[in-house]
Amino acid sequence: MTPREIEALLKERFGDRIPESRLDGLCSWSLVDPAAILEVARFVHDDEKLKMDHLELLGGVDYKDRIEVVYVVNSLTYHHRYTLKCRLPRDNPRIRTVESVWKVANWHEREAYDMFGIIFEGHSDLRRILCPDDWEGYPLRKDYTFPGKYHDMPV
Amino acid sequence: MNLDYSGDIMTLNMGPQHPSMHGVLRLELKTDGEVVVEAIPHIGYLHRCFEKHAENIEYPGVVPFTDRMDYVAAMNMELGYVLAVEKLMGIQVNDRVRYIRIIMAELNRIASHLVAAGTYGLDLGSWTPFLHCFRDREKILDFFEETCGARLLYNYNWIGGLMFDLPEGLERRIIEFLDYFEPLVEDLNRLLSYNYIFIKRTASVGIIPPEVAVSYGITGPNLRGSGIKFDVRRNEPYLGYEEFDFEVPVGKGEFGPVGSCYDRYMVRIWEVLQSCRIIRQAIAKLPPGDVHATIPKRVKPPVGEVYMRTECPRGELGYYIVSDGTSKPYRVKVKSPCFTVMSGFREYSRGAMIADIVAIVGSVDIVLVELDR
Amino acid sequence: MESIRDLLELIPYTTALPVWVQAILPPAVSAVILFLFVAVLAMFAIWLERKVAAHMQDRLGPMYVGGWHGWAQSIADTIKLLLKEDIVPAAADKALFKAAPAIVFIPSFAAFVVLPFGISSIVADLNIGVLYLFAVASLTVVGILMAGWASNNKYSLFGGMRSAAQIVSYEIPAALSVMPVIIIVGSLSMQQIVRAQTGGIQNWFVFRNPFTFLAFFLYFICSLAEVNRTPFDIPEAESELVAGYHTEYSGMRFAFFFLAEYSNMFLVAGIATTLFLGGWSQVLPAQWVPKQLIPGPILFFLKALSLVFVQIWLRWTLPRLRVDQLMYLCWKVMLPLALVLVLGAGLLAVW
Amino acid sequence: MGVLEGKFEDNVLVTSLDWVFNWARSSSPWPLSFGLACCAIEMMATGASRFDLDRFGAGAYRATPRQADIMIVAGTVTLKMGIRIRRLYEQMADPKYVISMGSCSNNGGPYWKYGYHVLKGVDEVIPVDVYVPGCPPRPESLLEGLIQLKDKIRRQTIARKSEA
Amino acid sequence: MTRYLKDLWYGWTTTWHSMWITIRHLFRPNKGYTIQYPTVKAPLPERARMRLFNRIEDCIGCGQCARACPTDCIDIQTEKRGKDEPPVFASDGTPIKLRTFVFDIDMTLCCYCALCTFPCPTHCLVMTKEYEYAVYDKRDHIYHFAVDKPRYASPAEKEQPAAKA
Repeated sequence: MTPREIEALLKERFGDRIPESRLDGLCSWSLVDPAAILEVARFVHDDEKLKMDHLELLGGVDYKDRIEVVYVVNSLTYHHRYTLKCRLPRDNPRIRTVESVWKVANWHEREAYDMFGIIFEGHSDLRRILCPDDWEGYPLRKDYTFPGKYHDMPV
Repeated sequence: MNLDYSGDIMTLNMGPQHPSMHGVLRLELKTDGEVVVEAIPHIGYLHRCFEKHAENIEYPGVVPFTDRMDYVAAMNMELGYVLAVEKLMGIQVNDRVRYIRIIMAELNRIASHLVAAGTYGLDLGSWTPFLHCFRDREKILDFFEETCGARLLYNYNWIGGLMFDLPEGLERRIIEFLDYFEPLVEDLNRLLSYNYIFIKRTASVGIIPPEVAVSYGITGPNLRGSGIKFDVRRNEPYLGYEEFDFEVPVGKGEFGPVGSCYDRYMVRIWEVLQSCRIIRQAIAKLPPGDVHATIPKRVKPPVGEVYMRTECPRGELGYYIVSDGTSKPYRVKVKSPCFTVMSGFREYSRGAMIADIVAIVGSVDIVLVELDR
Repeated sequence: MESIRDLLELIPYTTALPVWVQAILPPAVSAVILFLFVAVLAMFAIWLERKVAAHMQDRLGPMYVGGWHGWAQSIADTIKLLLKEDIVPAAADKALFKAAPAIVFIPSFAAFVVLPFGISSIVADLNIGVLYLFAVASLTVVGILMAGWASNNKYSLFGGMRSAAQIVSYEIPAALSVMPVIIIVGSLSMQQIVRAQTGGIQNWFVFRNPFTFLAFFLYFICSLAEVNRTPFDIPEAESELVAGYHTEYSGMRFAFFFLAEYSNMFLVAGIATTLFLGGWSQVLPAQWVPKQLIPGPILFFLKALSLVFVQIWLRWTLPRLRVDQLMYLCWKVMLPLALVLVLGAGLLAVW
Repeated sequence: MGVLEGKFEDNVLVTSLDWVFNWARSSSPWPLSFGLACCAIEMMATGASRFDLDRFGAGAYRATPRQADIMIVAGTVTLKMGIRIRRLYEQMADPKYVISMGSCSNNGGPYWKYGYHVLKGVDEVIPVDVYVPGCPPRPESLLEGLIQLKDKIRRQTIARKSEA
Repeated sequence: MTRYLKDLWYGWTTTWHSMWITIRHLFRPNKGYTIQYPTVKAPLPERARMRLFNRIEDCIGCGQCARACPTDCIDIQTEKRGKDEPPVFASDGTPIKLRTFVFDIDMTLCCYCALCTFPCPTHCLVMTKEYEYAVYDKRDHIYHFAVDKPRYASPAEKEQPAAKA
């Protein structure tokens, strides 16, 4: 399926919970209402015409006024790819986990939590993954300041 | 295997410094005697903040950092990034650049698979294949060194072109090397792959069923080892891979269920031979041209975002780049194949023995820096 | 020992020494000679292993230490290990930890006592030589288990347990595979066994009958397992258990383990030589060459070293087995085969 | 370094003992098989056929720190790993030496500026004897570093340092 | 039972196959696989990228290398040459208008990517083939290429003549 058809299918199914879409050759994406992400994820995973069983990438982007969570999904059956995005407030980013849809989301969400502080509600094991457990701050946020010392090792 | 244990569970920490953890992976093993009830991977011991660096460095300067992510297959790593930025900027490179990139990427794939096969032998206690693999890998590294001057981290693929053209007569020597190398794969097979102890150690161990592989987003040789025929080079061709005649090997399950360590290992060995085929075709078709023709003076992509995926030796490598119109990327997010593979480790290692854990970690062929970035 | 006693008598004034000194001197001297011999042999085996391994891997191996092809490499290694700090972990069981290397090394050293190097070069020709060998050699496992337990390290513990299981299991087929030879000779004395094989290659037990022929291979494989060599080196499997039972050992104590491993290698090769390859007896058939041209001890070393070489060759070729496969091999392949061999050899002897 | 250092007057015996000790130590530096990042591949290549670390007697990679003499810190040291490296170093038996291989472990390398999680030089946590340059160093560079380390070992003495 | 015997047979034969390969390697001469490094040195290819070197007499102090460097390992400080000073030219004729009094390269930070050598207008910054420079002190890896002294030792001194004038 082309991105246009996927977008049409999503629009038809979820209506105004897909507020914005951009279709170009580089990376076609649709904005998804954060509250509906689990539903949309399940839909794109299960739908016979989409069958996007492969979560390629899940990551955050800090846009200074908001944080976006990006889901790149891919179908191993039909070889099409699409991007879903959710916009979250910067001060308390919370979103439902999609761990139950794609198991790989477990670690991806932990990484997003580690780097951006996005809280994935319902996640089974939301801990830091790359940084040590006692690390402070969320390193990939744009306003992150480097800590001076960690366990008496200078940074 | 029966997983109802009544005995005491012992926690065994494997790593970060452990000879078979391919760097600094740490596995927390809950063992009942020799049987591992649960293996929990802990990562982050090599988190080098690639994504933070990429946000602070100009586009061409990111290339050396992408090299350092998967140092065994640096050509492939930088290729993905460079293609992503080119896609964002709308640069069309000429045919010579494309073909040289393919030659280099496939040579690097051979080198990387040789390291994978060699270290896998090492994990299973067989030293000699490792050194034989490294012996032939050196010859490939010689080609890289002649071409771009570095042995391991090349910075050869530039945005819009290449650092240098191929040196005089390298094509001929690559063909000579392939003539020498292809029979040696059979030697390696007889030394390691067809050895009965090796088969016993790997077949029917660490089975990743296809549905688990898909659910955990496993890609590359590990996915193909589970019997799913998916290769980005074939299914979403970039760089004109559709012009080449090659096969996508999948695990056949010769000595046990499909998706075992043996299948994953053998997929790599077969891929080496397919890479040889691609290189031969690319060298036969190599057109003349200027490799610097399309290098932009200033790399300043328009506002936008791009997702580009390529087939790296370890699996599918994706770059998600957000540009805000300045000369530095706003955000670079890497889809790392090793990360997804390890995320499912807990599932497919359950019930294995300690020796099998080593075999499984070796068979998924992870590179820790790419895992942690 | 007799020859040593004779030698000592050549030295003047030994008769003037007190009687108890006279009594203790020959065994002490032979012990010292044997110790030096074992140490030098082990060092040579280490050097040989490194060189052979290197050449199999298209490398060169030690090249510089001592000049010619790094012949002094093992000496340097040993001196360095002796000079290194000796760490006893705080959480270790100190007494056991310190005793373990000695308990590993002493049996392998003591077993050399009954190895017949030549017609008269044997320290003690016991009439139960083979039994003594198996009894003493199996003591090693106690030391390894002690080392594994006392280190208070999980890897060491795993190594010790694996080693215990492995050695105890492989003792049985190893001992059984010796039986065909003993049935034929009718004696447990090592010298008797060698004498039964004199007169050239056709008299060696390997080529005597099909049962002993197979028994040789069986014994060789089992002996590999007993000395923890690849493909049976799971107790110290480097890629799994870091260094197995000697993970926590450093310096001199580690050197003892190291020496014990290599002297054990030579020991089992020596046993196989004695039992199956005719010990010090000549290679060429007696009808052609009636007199033994090469001295017995040299022949013995050549034969034993060629078996050591095969051990090294195997080590640098094969991957390692898993624990359950190891046990499978022992109980389901080796043991039935050994029983069949004993039965066959017995029937053949009766018939 | 060892327990014997600084306990003896300088005389002929000590000098010849020095020679033996230093010869033994410099002739068999067993490295700890401890790879971190990119440089570990070059370290493996150094041990492989083309360059063959074993020629210097340094080919016996020991997996356990207790038996190793030199630690080749090959790759980027992160903060999470720095603590472990310090512990590994403490577990090694004296005399022990450290070769810092490559830019990353020398000084943080390319990751020194924005690497919030990278230790800027392994000498922050353990003492380093030789710094091998390169990113990653060629195997020859590592061999040259090893030769430099051997020179350093040969200059050691067990004699008491003169008071002046 | 047949499977058991087949397994045994397969295990036995493949072991011999593997052993045949290793023994062949043992008795094959080491034909050029190993380069005995300190006595024999393999020639480096023309494009080898090792230690950086700057011919300071050709350097015009433009700072393009420092801008291109992804790791900021090049530290350049320059000042305008005085009007009264005699003009200096690089070997390719480019006038040197700036006096470079600090040109430090910290090789412990360098990532050997060679991105700095391409923009250099006078091609004075090159990557040499020198790779043997292991040191005992890492400060020895900082290379100071500048030979000129700044006109004024300190900023305060620089202020002074301006105030006088």
